[in-house]
Order: sequence, then structure tokens, then C-alpha cells
Amino acid sequence: MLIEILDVIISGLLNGSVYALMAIGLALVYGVTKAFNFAYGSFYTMGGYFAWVFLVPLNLPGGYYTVFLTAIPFLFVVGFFLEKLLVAPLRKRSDWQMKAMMLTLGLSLFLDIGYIAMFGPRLKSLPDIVEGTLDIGPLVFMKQDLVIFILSISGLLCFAWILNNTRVGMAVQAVAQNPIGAQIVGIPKDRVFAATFAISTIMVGIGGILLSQKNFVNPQASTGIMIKAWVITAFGGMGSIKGSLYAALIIGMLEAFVGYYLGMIHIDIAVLTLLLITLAFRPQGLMGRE
Amino acid sequence: MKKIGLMSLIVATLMVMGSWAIAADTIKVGCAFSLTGDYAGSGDNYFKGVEMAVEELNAAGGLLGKQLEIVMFDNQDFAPEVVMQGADYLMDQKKVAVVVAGWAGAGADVRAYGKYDVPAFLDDGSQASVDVYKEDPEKYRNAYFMTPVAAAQGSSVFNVLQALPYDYPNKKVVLINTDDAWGGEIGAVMAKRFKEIGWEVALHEIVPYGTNEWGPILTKVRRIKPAVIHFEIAASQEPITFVRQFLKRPTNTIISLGWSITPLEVVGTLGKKADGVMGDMPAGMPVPQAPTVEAQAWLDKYKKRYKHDLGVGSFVTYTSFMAWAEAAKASGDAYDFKAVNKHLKTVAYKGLMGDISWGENNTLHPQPGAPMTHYQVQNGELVTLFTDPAVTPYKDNKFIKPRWIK
Amino acid sequence: MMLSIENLNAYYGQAHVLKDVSINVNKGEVVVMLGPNGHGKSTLLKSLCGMVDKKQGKISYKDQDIIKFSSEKIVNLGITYIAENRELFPYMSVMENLKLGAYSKNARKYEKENLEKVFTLFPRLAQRKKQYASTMSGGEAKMLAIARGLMSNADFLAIDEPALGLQPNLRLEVARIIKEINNQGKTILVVEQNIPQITDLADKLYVLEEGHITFEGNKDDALSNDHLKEIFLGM
Amino acid sequence: MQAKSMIKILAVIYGIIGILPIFVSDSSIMMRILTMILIWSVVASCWDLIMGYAGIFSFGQVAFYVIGAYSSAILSVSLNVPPVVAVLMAGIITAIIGVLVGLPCLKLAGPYIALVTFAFQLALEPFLKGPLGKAIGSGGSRGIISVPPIEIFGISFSSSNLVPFFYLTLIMTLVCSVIIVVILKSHWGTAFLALKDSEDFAASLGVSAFKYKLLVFGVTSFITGLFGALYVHYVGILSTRMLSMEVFTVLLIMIVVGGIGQYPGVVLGAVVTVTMNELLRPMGIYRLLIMGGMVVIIVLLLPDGVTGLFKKLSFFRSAGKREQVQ
Repeated sequence: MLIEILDVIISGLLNGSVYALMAIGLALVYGVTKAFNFAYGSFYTMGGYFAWVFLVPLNLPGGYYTVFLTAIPFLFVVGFFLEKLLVAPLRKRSDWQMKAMMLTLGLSLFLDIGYIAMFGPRLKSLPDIVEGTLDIGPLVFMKQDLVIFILSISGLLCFAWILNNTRVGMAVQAVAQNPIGAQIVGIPKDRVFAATFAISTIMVGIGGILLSQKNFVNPQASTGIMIKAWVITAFGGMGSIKGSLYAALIIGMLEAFVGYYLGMIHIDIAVLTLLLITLAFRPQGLMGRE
Repeated sequence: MKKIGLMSLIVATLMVMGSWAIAADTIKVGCAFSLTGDYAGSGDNYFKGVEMAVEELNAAGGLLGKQLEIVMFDNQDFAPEVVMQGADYLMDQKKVAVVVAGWAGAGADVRAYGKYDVPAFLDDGSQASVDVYKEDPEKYRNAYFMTPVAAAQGSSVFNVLQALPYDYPNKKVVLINTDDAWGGEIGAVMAKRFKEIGWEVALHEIVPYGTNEWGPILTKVRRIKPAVIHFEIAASQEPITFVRQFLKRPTNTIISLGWSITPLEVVGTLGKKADGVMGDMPAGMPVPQAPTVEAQAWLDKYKKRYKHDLGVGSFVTYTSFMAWAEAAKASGDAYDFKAVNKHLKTVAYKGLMGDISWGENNTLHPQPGAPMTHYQVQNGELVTLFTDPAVTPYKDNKFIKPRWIK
Repeated sequence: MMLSIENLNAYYGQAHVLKDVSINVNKGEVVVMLGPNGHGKSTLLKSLCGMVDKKQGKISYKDQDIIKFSSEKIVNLGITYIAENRELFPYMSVMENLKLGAYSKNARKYEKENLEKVFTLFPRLAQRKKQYASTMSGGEAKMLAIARGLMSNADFLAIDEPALGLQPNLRLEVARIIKEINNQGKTILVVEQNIPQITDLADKLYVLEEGHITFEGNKDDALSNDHLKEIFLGM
Repeated sequence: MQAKSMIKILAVIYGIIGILPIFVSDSSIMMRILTMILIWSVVASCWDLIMGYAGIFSFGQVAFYVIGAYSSAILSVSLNVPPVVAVLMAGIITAIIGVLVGLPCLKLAGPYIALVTFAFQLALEPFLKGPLGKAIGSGGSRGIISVPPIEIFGISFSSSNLVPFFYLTLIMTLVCSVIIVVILKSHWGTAFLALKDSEDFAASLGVSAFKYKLLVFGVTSFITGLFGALYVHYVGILSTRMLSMEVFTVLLIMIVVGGIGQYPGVVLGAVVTVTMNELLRPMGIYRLLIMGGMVVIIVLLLPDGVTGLFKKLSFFRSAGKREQVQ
């Protein structure tokens, strides 16, 4: 019995860690640029396809090392210029938030169908990052899961460290808290906007690679991911990094336990009920600021 | 007023569309498959069957002296509204002579295509669809199901599981299926059959599409240690992730993936990992060795044409389409739907593996020409163990005890 | 001459806020900008600091035209804007706010010594290093805003209504500080009309009405102008 | 825009759509397109009223549309309520739910409203599929596959006889459009504009933001629900897939094309979008690719959609005239 509970907790943690990686990027973008990025999920898929192209058709040496080393700059550039070219021009308008939302929604549609047009509708599977399982007494872990867990947690930690201990990180926070103030002290606001967009693209893109090698590259995945990340940020508090981290873990756990005790079919409704109730009483989410 | 200008322009374009409708020196063939969305894999299988048939006929000078032309429609994920649009688009706007719509959503498809007389081949004999058909068999006579009803399918799987040369360590079964009509019905009938012979349905889990984390269910499975798990989710990623995560710490359990074995990705991705996994296809073709010379020839041609193993859905669409073509030939005019339907209903078609004919409620009940086929994965490819009618061992293929069973 | 603005026109959306404004500020001066609210005083300071997009004219600072410059570039040149409504970083400590004050390249080198200067100037802040800006009283927040401005190591400060909404005793404090800063050799352009003490510091006064400069001169000229006298100097 | 010119434009658009059946009544595909144009134009208009005018960042529109559809379907299938009545009741039910959703979230800042309303839409699908949904007769994930058509005086308005249904829809469309125009031009309309500029300013005018937002939420939900119901009795089939992201996107495209807060631009948007959607169908998946790209481009280049374009054009025209005068 105890072992089973442990099992459930573990799968909760595993989900949670991945969700965190997914959600925090979104929280960051919203927190800093105040833009609703509906195309977020499409960068998850982009990551997956990037890895696939490198590993399967091109089959480059170095395997996943090459992939990560190249994916990070690639995703950065993509995110950076998308912001500069598509979102930044909207900022002049008073209703730019609404416009940005519409634009990114269109963009996501474009990208998702674009993937199908380029790579076909079928799922693509990536080679495992590591094979086999690790037995600790009665508990069994897939090495894959462990890698994902470790990478996403360490990714988050180093992200948090950058945010709180580097000049750039402080600048990002400054823009998030008060764009005008940031401008006054001479922080290049627009570049920070683009940079955050890029960083979030990296986070979700890497998440895409990690999960796609466990499951698949699926051209349809993006909406699901967008919604998941979005639910978590909403629950944790729009723009609150810490909030999203907690939210991700809570929801990961909730899913595992509901799945175990009530059945998989009830997971979605449980999560969304939790979200709605939370929002009804605390519209700014767990740790969001009004 | 500029707007009036633009309005009239739009009107004009609308008119043009209307006029497209009729333009026939080719016979139009409607394909309403899932090109995008979770079922795109199965859509691809179905399409290849039709494509081969059309190429074959066109190469032989077409049908009734006319070339065949494929018109595609994306059924996406079978939202009833979309299916409805598809029917109207293909049958009303494009004036196709036949529609092959793969798996197309529990009943909605019958309603949508039943509005017209154009023969429509639908791959979903779920009770839901058949119920709709029964409402007005006369009206819906142009709807042909390319499967038996789900219940028959479920029983067949049950019979096969009982016929396996293998002694189950216990009498516990775990059923996992989706909450849609097909999955639900299979799950229900198998639960019933197992209970009848005194087995315990230790867990009957209903899961939504898109489930990829099986932790909670597998935890239960590992406690239950069932002798059989039957898994019926008509998509490809769920079964793959399930098998992978099951194998992480397997129990002494026969895994039967049901229809879920058929999307190419499943065996393609799992490869030898999947050895020992069972599965089935309603109206399938036995592989790797086909039962007849013609079938074998066709199989080789298929592999040559598409450079991959038989996508099991392809056979049934190919055969159904050929059956239609013959009916059209017999009635002398592909657009004389009354005659074509009559022919399809009354005259059996000699398929690659024998006669096929649509029986009660226009379902394709198990028959030698289109047998229900039961596979096991061996050496990373599908191998037919049994064919139904009359669960009979196929050739001398032997059931292999899955390696994870101690 | 340190700063000279010539025929500056600035717009907010459709509104034409500044119309051919020209002012001059010499090194080490305190220049006070007077005028009714909503007539463009803040806009003038903001345009000077590159925080207004739509503008034409000439803003030459230390003999280069900076009108096209981005705000970060201008800060780096040594012009700092101290906002009327503070614009602090609410969820950061006093220390973090100050550190960010020294974000621009030329300020970084001097971060340490400027911190000392600031803390000697505002002992209050030294005691509250860890406190969140959002939890500070209006007066303290104002001080922090000024302090953060000083951290940028600017030699030209554009201060917007430093005493707005402060009690009389704090206003005197503000006046003292501005004097102090000026004595440290900083040039100051300040929008302020509620504190005679500041007006006393003024080497030059401007009056901005409906986007036009309607008066330029020193305090005595202003005093001899009855209209100004009653409206702005409240005497 | 003046009420007069609004009415004029609406009259032109709906007038043309209204007479088209005379030429195309024999092609059912055409009739269907025209009918869908009408339905979508109203649903989109409601969304525009909420987002563009009342400035409420609501993502709930599709949800309300579906709620209307389900209410009417369930009423007429499980409770044998005559469809005509069911449709009206559906409208009322949707309005009530709209108000209930509005109550907690309309006090919030823009993005938060988006959160709550979108969460509401997300929750709807698992609810309808789940046991609770089944309990109230949603038919679970199988949906409801035989919804009876509306019947008035023995005439049945369904997808099998399109012309009558089209005119029924047209009448309802006209009525609702008038309601919308009235709202826009009433004291409310001005209140909304005030609210959009600045809530404080509006408050100073004695406009209670909350009250008006709740009112508009209620009314638009009612209309939306009504048309959702109309639609379901038309197609006769219903499932939770109606909540798909594509419907959401297509609705949004209509607003983007028409220009947000540019009523009646959105009606034109609906015409263009639905037509394009059909024209592009032969292109298979590229249809959505193009639609997506179109949104991006329009948002960037024509922030006010075609309406903005017209305004520009007419501006240049009149400018040209002025020059001639001089």
C-alpha cells in the first residue's frame, strides 16, 4: 500500500517538474511583457521537430548534446525575432494586449498546420535519451523520467538563479514590476521584452525536446500544452514565477492522485474545478499580484 | 459605397463556387479521412487503400471509360458538424460518385451521408452508428460499414484470448478503453463475456484521448497482477506510451491492444519491444503471408508502392472501393446510385481473399473475404495468429509467450 | 552651455503638448519650471529623457543632438529623470532599487561610492535597506526615488514635482537635499512650484503655459511680474 | 459611427444576403454557406460587443454558444420541449449562466477576466463528457445525434429544407442586429465607450462599470445562446467537439478581419471569413495555414480590419475632394 502511494507521489512529482518547465516560460512572458502568448505551445512542438530533424534524417554526431547545444541558440533567435517583428509593433496601440492575443493565436494556427504540411500528420518518435530502468528496492524508475526530472529541475534552478543574482535578471524583474521605472534607470526595455520572449521560447522548446523523446513529436500537441501551461499559470498567478512552480507541482500531484483514486477520466474536470474555484476566490491566482 | 462593391464581389465569388459543382468528364471519388488531428495515422492507412485502387483502375483505362479523380476532405477529429460539412461538400458540392470515409464518428456519419444516395463506406460499426442506421434503413441504405459491430469485435477478441495455447495464472482481467462509442462498447461486451466465464474484471478504466501518463493505472495493475489487459483506444500514441510504461515493470499479463495495434506507428515505434503484444483488426488482411495468391501479390505491390508494412486499414478500404467499382460497372453508370446500391446490397464481390458482402444493417460481418484478423507482434512485425469467422489458427503461425511473463 | 532645447514639439497621441519650446540650462544651475498642471511640464522633462516617442526639434546636451536617442542611451550620457510619481520597483528592497539605479554603463563603475554618498544624504534609507519599496511611506518613497536617480551618476537631473503630496516639513527636507545635490555640482532642471525655498535656489525660472514658454528670467524678474507672482510664487 | 450609417451598412449586407437565395436556392451548399454567415455574424457581433465596446476581455463566447446548443438539445430531446420553446429557453438559460459567470469575474482586470472565462470554456468539455453531463442528458462524448428540427405551423426548419430555415435565421439575425445597434447607440453604448477610455472617468460620470458590464454580458449571452440553439436544431447533431479551438479561432478571425470595436465591420468579417473558409476547402490543410497567416498579417497591417481600410480609403477620398474644392 505504502509503496503504491509512493508510486503515485513519484509520478505526480515527475509530471509536476515537467509542467513547471512548461508553465514558467509562459508566466515569465506574461509577467514581463504583459502579452498573452497563444503560440506558446507551438514552440513546444518546434523543439520536438528540431530534435527529430537533427537525430533522425540528419543523424548528426553527438546525439542529444548536439541537439541541446544547437537548439538553445536556435530557439532564442526564433523567440527574439518573433517578438521584435510581430509583438513589439503592436505595443503602440492602447488595446495591444488584445491584438497580441489575436496575433499569437493566428501564429499558432499557422505554425501547427505548417508542421503538418512540412512533416506530415504522422507522429514522429525520437531515440530515447537513455534506455532502461533504475530499481530502488520496490520502486522502479524509467531512467528517461529521471533525466527529464533532473534536467527540468536544474533548468528551473539556474533560471531562478539568473533571475535573482545577475544584472540581466534584475533588469528583467525591474521591467516586470515597473516598465517606466526600468526606462528611467536606463534599462533597454524593448530588448528585455524580446529577450524574455526568447527565454520562454527556449524553456518550452527544451521541454518539447525532453517530452517528445519520451512520447512523440506530435504536430497536434501544441494546443494541449498551451492550455496546460496556461491553466497552471492562471492557477499559480499570472506572471508569478514562484506561483507557477507551486501550481505545477500541486497540479501534477492532483492529477496523479485523482487518476489513482477516482480514475483517469476525472483528471481534467478535477484540475479545472480547482482552477475555477481558486479564481473565483482569488482571481489573481495563488501568488499573483493584483 | 465601397462596401457595396466588395459585397457584390463576395457574391460573385460565391456564385463561382456554386458553378464549380457540376463538371464531369471524370468520376469523382470522395475521401473523407482524418488528415489532421489525433487520428491522422488511421486516415493515412485508409487513404492508401483507396489510392491504390484508383491508381489500379485508372491504369486499366478507368471506370466505364472515365478516369477516377480523388477529392479529399479533412474529417479532422470527426466533430459531427465537420462530418456533416464533409458530406455536403463531397456529395452536394463536388458531386462525387462514392465516398470512402474511414473511421468517422459514431452515428454522425450515417446521418450526414444518409441524406444523399451516394454510396458511403464508413469504418465504424459501433452500436451508436448501427442504431442510427436502424432508424430508417431505407433512407440510410447508402451507408456501408466496413466493420462488424463493436460487440462482435469484442466477442471475437474474447474468444481468441480464450483460445490461446496458454494457461492463465489467474482469472483477473483489466479493461482500459476510451469514453467514445467504439471503445465503450468493446469494453462493455468484453467485461460481460469475462464475467460469464467467472473471471473478475479487477479494473475497468475509462480514459480520455491524449492520456500519456499511465502511472496511476499501472500502479493498480501491479497490485492486481491481472492475467489479461485489453486496451481499446483508437489512436496511436496512447498504446505506445502504455506499453512502454507497462514494460518498465511488467506483470505476468497478456497485453491485448485491440484495434490500437493497427496504426503503423505502434509497431513501428515499439519495434521488437512490442514482441508478444496482441491486437486485432476487423475486416483485416492476414500478414505477413497473405492467404491467397492475389492477396499476396497485392501485399507485395503495396509494400513496394509505400515502402512500409501494410497499414492494416488499407485493405478494407481497397476492397470496399473495388466492390463499389464493380457495382458501378455492373449498373453501367456510376451516378445511378439506386442501381449501384442495389448491386452492392445484393451481389457479393469477389475480393482478394474471397467473397465479401454487406449483411445485416450493412455491416461487414466477419467473413472469409474480410476476416476479423488477430495479430501478435513477433520480431517487431505483425503476425496473424487467428482469423474469425470461427476463430481458426492462421497458417502455422504460433503464439509466442511474451518474454516478460515469468 | 550644458543643455539647450530649441523649438521642441511633442505630442501625446493626437494632442500637441509642447509647441516650439526652447530653454537653456548652464552647468551647475538650478532651473525651475513653473506652469499650471497639464500644460506640458512633465512632457518636457520626459521628452528630454527620451521617454516621449512623437517629438521634433533640437535637444543638444554637451553639444550633441540627443533628440533621437533612446532613454537608456540618454541615461548613460548622464541625464536622469526623477518621476513625479516615483516609479519605483514595488517588490524590490531599497537596496535593489538603488542598485538598479546604477544600471547604466557609466554608473556601474561608481556604484559603491554613489551608494555611500546616497546613504549619507538619506540616512533613513540606510536603515531600511531590506524594506520593500511598496511598503514605504510617501515621503520615504520620494527620497528613494531621488536617491535612485543619484545612483545613475548623472550630472544632469530632471526632477518632476519632488514635493508633490508631502507634508511641509518633508518639503523643506526636499529643498535641502536639492540644494545639497546642486552644491555637489549637479545641474538641476526641476518642475516645482509649491516650495518657495526651491524657487529661491533658482538661477533661472521658466513658465510653461499651454505648451508655450511664456516667461523666462530670474526670480527678481518673476517677482516684478504680478501675474506670475500671485499664481505661481504664491506671494 | 452613426447609428444611421450602421443601419445602412447592415441593411446593404443583409439585404444582399437576403436576396441571394432567389438565385442559388437550388444549390444547398450555397444555402448552407449563407445560413452559416448569418449565424456566425451574430455570434461574432456579440463577441465584438463584449470585447470591442464593453472592453471585457472575455474568452467565453464559444462556451456560451455551445451552452445554448446543449440546453436546447437536451430540453427538446430528454424533456420533449417543442424546439421553438426550447430555443428561447436555451437563450434564457445561457443568459443566466452568463450572468453567473459574469458576477465573479467582471470586477477583475482585463487579463483575469480572460483567465476565468477561458477556464470556464475549458471546464465545459470534461463536464459535458463526464458523469454529471451524462446525468443531465449531454450524451457524454457520444453527444446528441438526433436533435429534432424547429417546427412552426407545421413547417419544419431543418438542414433538409434550407430555404425556410435560412429566412428564419435571417429574421432572427435582423432582430438581434437591431438590438445590438440599439445597445451601441443607447445610453449604454456611450457608457461603454466611457468605460473603455477610463473607468475612473466613467465612474465620475456616474456610470457603474460593473452594472453595465453585467448587463451586456447577460444580453450577449442570451443572443449567443439563442443562435447556438438555432444551430443545433439545424444540424441535428451535437457533440463537445463544438468547443474545439478551431471554432474559437475562426470566430476570432472574423473579428480580426472585420476590425475589433468597429461594428458592423465584424459582420463583413463574418462574410469574408466564412466565404474564404469554403473557397479554401479544396486546399485541404493549407486552408488553416492560410487563415492563420492571414490573421497575423491583418493584425499587423490592418489593426482595424477591413473597416479600418475603408475608413482610410474614404478619408483619402474626402481629402482628395477637399483638394478639388480648393
